[in-house]
Amino acid sequence: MSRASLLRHAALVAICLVVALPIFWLLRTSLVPPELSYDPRIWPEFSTENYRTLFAGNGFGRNYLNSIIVALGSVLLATPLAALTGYAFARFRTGGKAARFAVLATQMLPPVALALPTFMIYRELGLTNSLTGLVIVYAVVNLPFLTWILMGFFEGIPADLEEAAITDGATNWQAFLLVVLPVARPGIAAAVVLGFILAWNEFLFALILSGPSTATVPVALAALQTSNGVEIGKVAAGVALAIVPLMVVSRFIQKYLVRGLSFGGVS
Amino acid sequence: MSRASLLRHAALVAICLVVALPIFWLLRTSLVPPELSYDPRIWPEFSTENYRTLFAGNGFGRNYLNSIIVALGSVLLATPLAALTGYAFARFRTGGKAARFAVLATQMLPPVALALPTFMIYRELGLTNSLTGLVIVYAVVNLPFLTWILMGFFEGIPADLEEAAITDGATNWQAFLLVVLPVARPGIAAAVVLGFILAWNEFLFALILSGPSTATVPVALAALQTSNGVEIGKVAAGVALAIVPLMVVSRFIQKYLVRGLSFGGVS
Amino acid sequence: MADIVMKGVSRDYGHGIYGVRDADLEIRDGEFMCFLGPSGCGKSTTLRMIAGLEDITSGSLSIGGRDMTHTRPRDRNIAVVFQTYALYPHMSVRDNIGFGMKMRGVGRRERDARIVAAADKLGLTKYLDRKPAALSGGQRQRVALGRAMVREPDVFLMDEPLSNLDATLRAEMRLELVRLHREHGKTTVFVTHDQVEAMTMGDRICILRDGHIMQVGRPLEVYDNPVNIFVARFLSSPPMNILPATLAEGRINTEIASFDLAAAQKQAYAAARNRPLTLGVRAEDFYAEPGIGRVAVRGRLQVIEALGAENILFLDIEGQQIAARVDRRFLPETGADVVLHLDTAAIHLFDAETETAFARPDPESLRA
Amino acid sequence: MADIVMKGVSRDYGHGIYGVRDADLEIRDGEFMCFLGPSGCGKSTTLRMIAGLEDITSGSLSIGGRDMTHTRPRDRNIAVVFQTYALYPHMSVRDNIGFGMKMRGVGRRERDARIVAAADKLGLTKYLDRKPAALSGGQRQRVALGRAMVREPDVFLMDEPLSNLDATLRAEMRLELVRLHREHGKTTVFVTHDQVEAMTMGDRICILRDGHIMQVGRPLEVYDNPVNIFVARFLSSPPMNILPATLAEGRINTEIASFDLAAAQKQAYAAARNRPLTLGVRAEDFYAEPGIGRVAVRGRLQVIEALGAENILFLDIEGQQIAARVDRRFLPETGADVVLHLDTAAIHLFDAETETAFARPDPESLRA
Repeated sequence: MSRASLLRHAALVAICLVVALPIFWLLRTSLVPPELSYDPRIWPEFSTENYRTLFAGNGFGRNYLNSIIVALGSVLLATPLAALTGYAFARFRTGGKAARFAVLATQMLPPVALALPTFMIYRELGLTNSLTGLVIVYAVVNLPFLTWILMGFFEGIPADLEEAAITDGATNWQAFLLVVLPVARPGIAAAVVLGFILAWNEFLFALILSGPSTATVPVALAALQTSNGVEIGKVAAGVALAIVPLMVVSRFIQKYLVRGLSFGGVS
Repeated sequence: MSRASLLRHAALVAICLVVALPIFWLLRTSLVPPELSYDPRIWPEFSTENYRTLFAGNGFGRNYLNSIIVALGSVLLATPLAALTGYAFARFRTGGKAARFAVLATQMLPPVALALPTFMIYRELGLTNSLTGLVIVYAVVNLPFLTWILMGFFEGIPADLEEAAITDGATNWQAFLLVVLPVARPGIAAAVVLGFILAWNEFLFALILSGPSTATVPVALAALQTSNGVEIGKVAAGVALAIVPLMVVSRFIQKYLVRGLSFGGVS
Repeated sequence: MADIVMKGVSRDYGHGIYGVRDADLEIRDGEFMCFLGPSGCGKSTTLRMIAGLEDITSGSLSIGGRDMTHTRPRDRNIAVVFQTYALYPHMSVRDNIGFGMKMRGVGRRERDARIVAAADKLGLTKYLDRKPAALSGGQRQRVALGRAMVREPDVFLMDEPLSNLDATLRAEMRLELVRLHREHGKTTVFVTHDQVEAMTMGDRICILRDGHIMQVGRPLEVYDNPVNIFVARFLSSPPMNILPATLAEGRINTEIASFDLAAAQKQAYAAARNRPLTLGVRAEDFYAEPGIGRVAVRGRLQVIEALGAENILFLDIEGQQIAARVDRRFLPETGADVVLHLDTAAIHLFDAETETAFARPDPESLRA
Repeated sequence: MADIVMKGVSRDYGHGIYGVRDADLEIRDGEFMCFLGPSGCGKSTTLRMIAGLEDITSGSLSIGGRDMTHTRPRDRNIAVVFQTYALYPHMSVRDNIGFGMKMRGVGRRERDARIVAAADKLGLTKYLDRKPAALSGGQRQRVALGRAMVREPDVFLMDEPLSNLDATLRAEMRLELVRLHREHGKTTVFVTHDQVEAMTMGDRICILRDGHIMQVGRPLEVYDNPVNIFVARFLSSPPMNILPATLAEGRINTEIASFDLAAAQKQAYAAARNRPLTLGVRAEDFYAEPGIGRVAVRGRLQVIEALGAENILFLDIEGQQIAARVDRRFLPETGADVVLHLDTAAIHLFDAETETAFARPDPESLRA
């Protein structure tokens, strides 16, 4: 190995360490006894106590299940709606430029400004402290963004394909279901993954709209950081577990998003 | 006007009302005396009291200035870095697919999990309750997203253009500054606008890292919703003011983003 | 019976912009009709109106005697071959070809049999289970054809189907399309901007310009008797040479030559006397050798394009630029003075103002 | 002096994949050299290596006698015209043309003067303040040329610059490029996949296939004496007819005809005796009329492509597919039995295994 190559490899190893160290330290902190959390030794003692108390004492299992239900539920509700809306925007000049702008504009409002009105409406409807309520609010909040993503994908599909299907004897609806949707699969996958991540990580609405039995993972993590002093060992365990589903969906990201999810160029 | 056309216009008017009514009601609530906030009449009395007390009593001017400094500062810091990084990814196969994935992966961590470590580091460095600290954290948090957007724009610029510039006698650096950057202007504008909106609306880091003198608009709005019961008139006034800069940047959105910001199609 | 009759068909985009205006055209049952014209002339729009993919804003369209002006595409029993092929990328070749039959409720067994037969005819048997992305350009083109043929539609509509192929493959597919048409005998409309494709494939060609139909007829008929300068120049490469001319006392006068007309020509061009005229001479009507009815012209050779099989000479004759197509053995040096011989029987005459042609007598009859 | 000398130049992409392999080529000062080949043959890669836009992984390149193997593009004093034109979209035509001079520190006054002169020569004066987006395809092409010319580089490198133009404009620009080259006299390398462009524009042509140089020479020289079947077929349209043949006792035997060779041919083809051979006959070497040295072949007419100026016949002769290019007045019906006359002086002979040609005597000398 030449000297230049050696130097280059050393630099790469150093960079990897910088990136990987915090993640390693997170795991390490979660897997030592809580009283050794701040111990300077690399791995003084192995212990699953943090995980056990997190589930037994803090009911983290409940939070975890809540997060999964809310994130999955909202994405399953929002994606079909986003697909139909995005397709309408992409193909039929629905609403023109103004409607497209309106979709983007909704993304610009400060979420804090939406939180209070939502809380007041939910109180009237009895939807506070319910998973249904969170599913609905996440679906609604993410709908414009997912619509925008899918619109981009549908615009990338040549109109020829649908015209071929229609002259082949398909109805508009069949052309959409049998030709457009399958071709847009990477886009649908991207939308599902992004919608899931956004809902999984959301904190503000979850804090305001959930109650003790419906708190999601971010709310539970925040509670750990403030309730009893900072229980750093449990926080580390909770964060480690919160990342697991993101690692799972990241496989889809690698497959679909890295290629498909680039912003359009200059027209 | 035919009957079908009449019906269609009626439907459009109804939809516009549904969209516009909340915004109108927000303005109306902010511009009546606080004790008439919940009054059912459309506009019982004009008053700027909410705005006056918001600034005089709550020091909202300070919050507003803080938000502008933090949002502008972070975007001015992050955009040039994002442009260089995005260009490197787009043109030079820097780091390959793994590095691109790493950029996306950073966006998947729950912000709540980052907040505490940031707070602890900042306390050590004396950056809590400082605008500099917020500028840095927003620049860092938004950098991957802005990089991703700009990478997409740079990829959309044909390599021919740079090769033409280079054979025309330009250095790589001149080709980037004189040809690539100007052509990517819509992308730069999109990145600046999005970075500004993200920083302007951010709540979680602002809540944890700011102090009384450095609180931003979202933190101030949240405080209004919890401190003294809900002061709905002042909240309405604050939200109305919070939207103003977003309206300003939205002009850029209409010019650049609606066209340029579509997600790439199927490859 | 699947003739296509268009009466006064227009496509109005609003604001006074028309894609096609007042098109009257009859395409006969079983005919291979080529729409030819430069880009933006309305040829694709016309095809898309026949397909039902573009609205007809006025006029009427009938296919096989039935009014189809506003019929949905799926009820017209037509098949379209797109320039981009428009293959369904997520389906195998088999499913691509079978999609139309599936939509029309053809049973699985018959579908399979017809797919296999079509694949066999087009040499696609080996590729039936591949996705379109795994095929070459020529193979994709064949799949698109197979998808159209297997449905046995009344009418084939083809929108520049060869323009994405390289030159060699394009020449092959030209022959193959003609052969397939001869076998199935279905009415076919073929859109192209390439005069060679139109000349060699069409039973008749229809030349469009700016949304208007200029001329319809058999290829050689149109080539020999173009109705105006546009058609005359568009149909040949290099384009027909055009010169200002006058006709007086049975004699044509131009900058490059003056010559007497034959008796039949004098009679045919009676209406052209004493008007500003444009003389048209095709490049192949200049010869290296003198001959009966030929008049000599002399000029300086500016460029010679030696193509191997023939030579194209570009001359400056009295300030006029003239292109001539001559035998490959005639190879003068650039800059040389060259004498060519113009076949006066083969000339075309146009009104200089309206650019429309005066009907000309058959050159062969003049030589006889 | 700006000759280009390539010695053993390769572009290795790793994993045993080569863009170009072991290319030896001398391009003379002031020469117009065309690189011709199908897509993927390495012609663009070679051009980009000369430009410095692609690394040379082995071998050496010199321009004007100076080694430039690893010199940066900006230090080579070359100008590239790209297929996409690659105009800077945010700059006016004026700034596009002036960019290179600005980069090289030419003063504003001289820059302006040279921009105006170039614009005048190319007919762009009216458009100097427009952005590229407001120009037609042909005008963009001219701006790209202007940008290259105004810098007065030693070498022009053009990568399929005409392929985005329509047929008419392409023919015009062909002439214009030849005219411009004659004026400035600079070494020019022109990449194309179109044999007409190569035949008509190049002082010499260089034919590539799969990263290897097949043949270099003057266009008609290569056309008349192709070194192998690939070159022979690629250079003409329709491609040269190819038939299995044998040579015994001074006589060529094929499925479609047998004929005696002339004395000079017997001598030239001595090495071809008793080997498996391939006979090559160009389409234009079939004639409708008999003549000295012509042998009659008889076949069934499958397709006739009547192009107006000439006719291409596709015949089935004893199971062999033959394409013939004949006079436009010879217009038999499809399906008819047709007799054509093969010019035996014009044949080509190839080794059936290696596909390389046997050197042939000049056909004209045989006729004399």
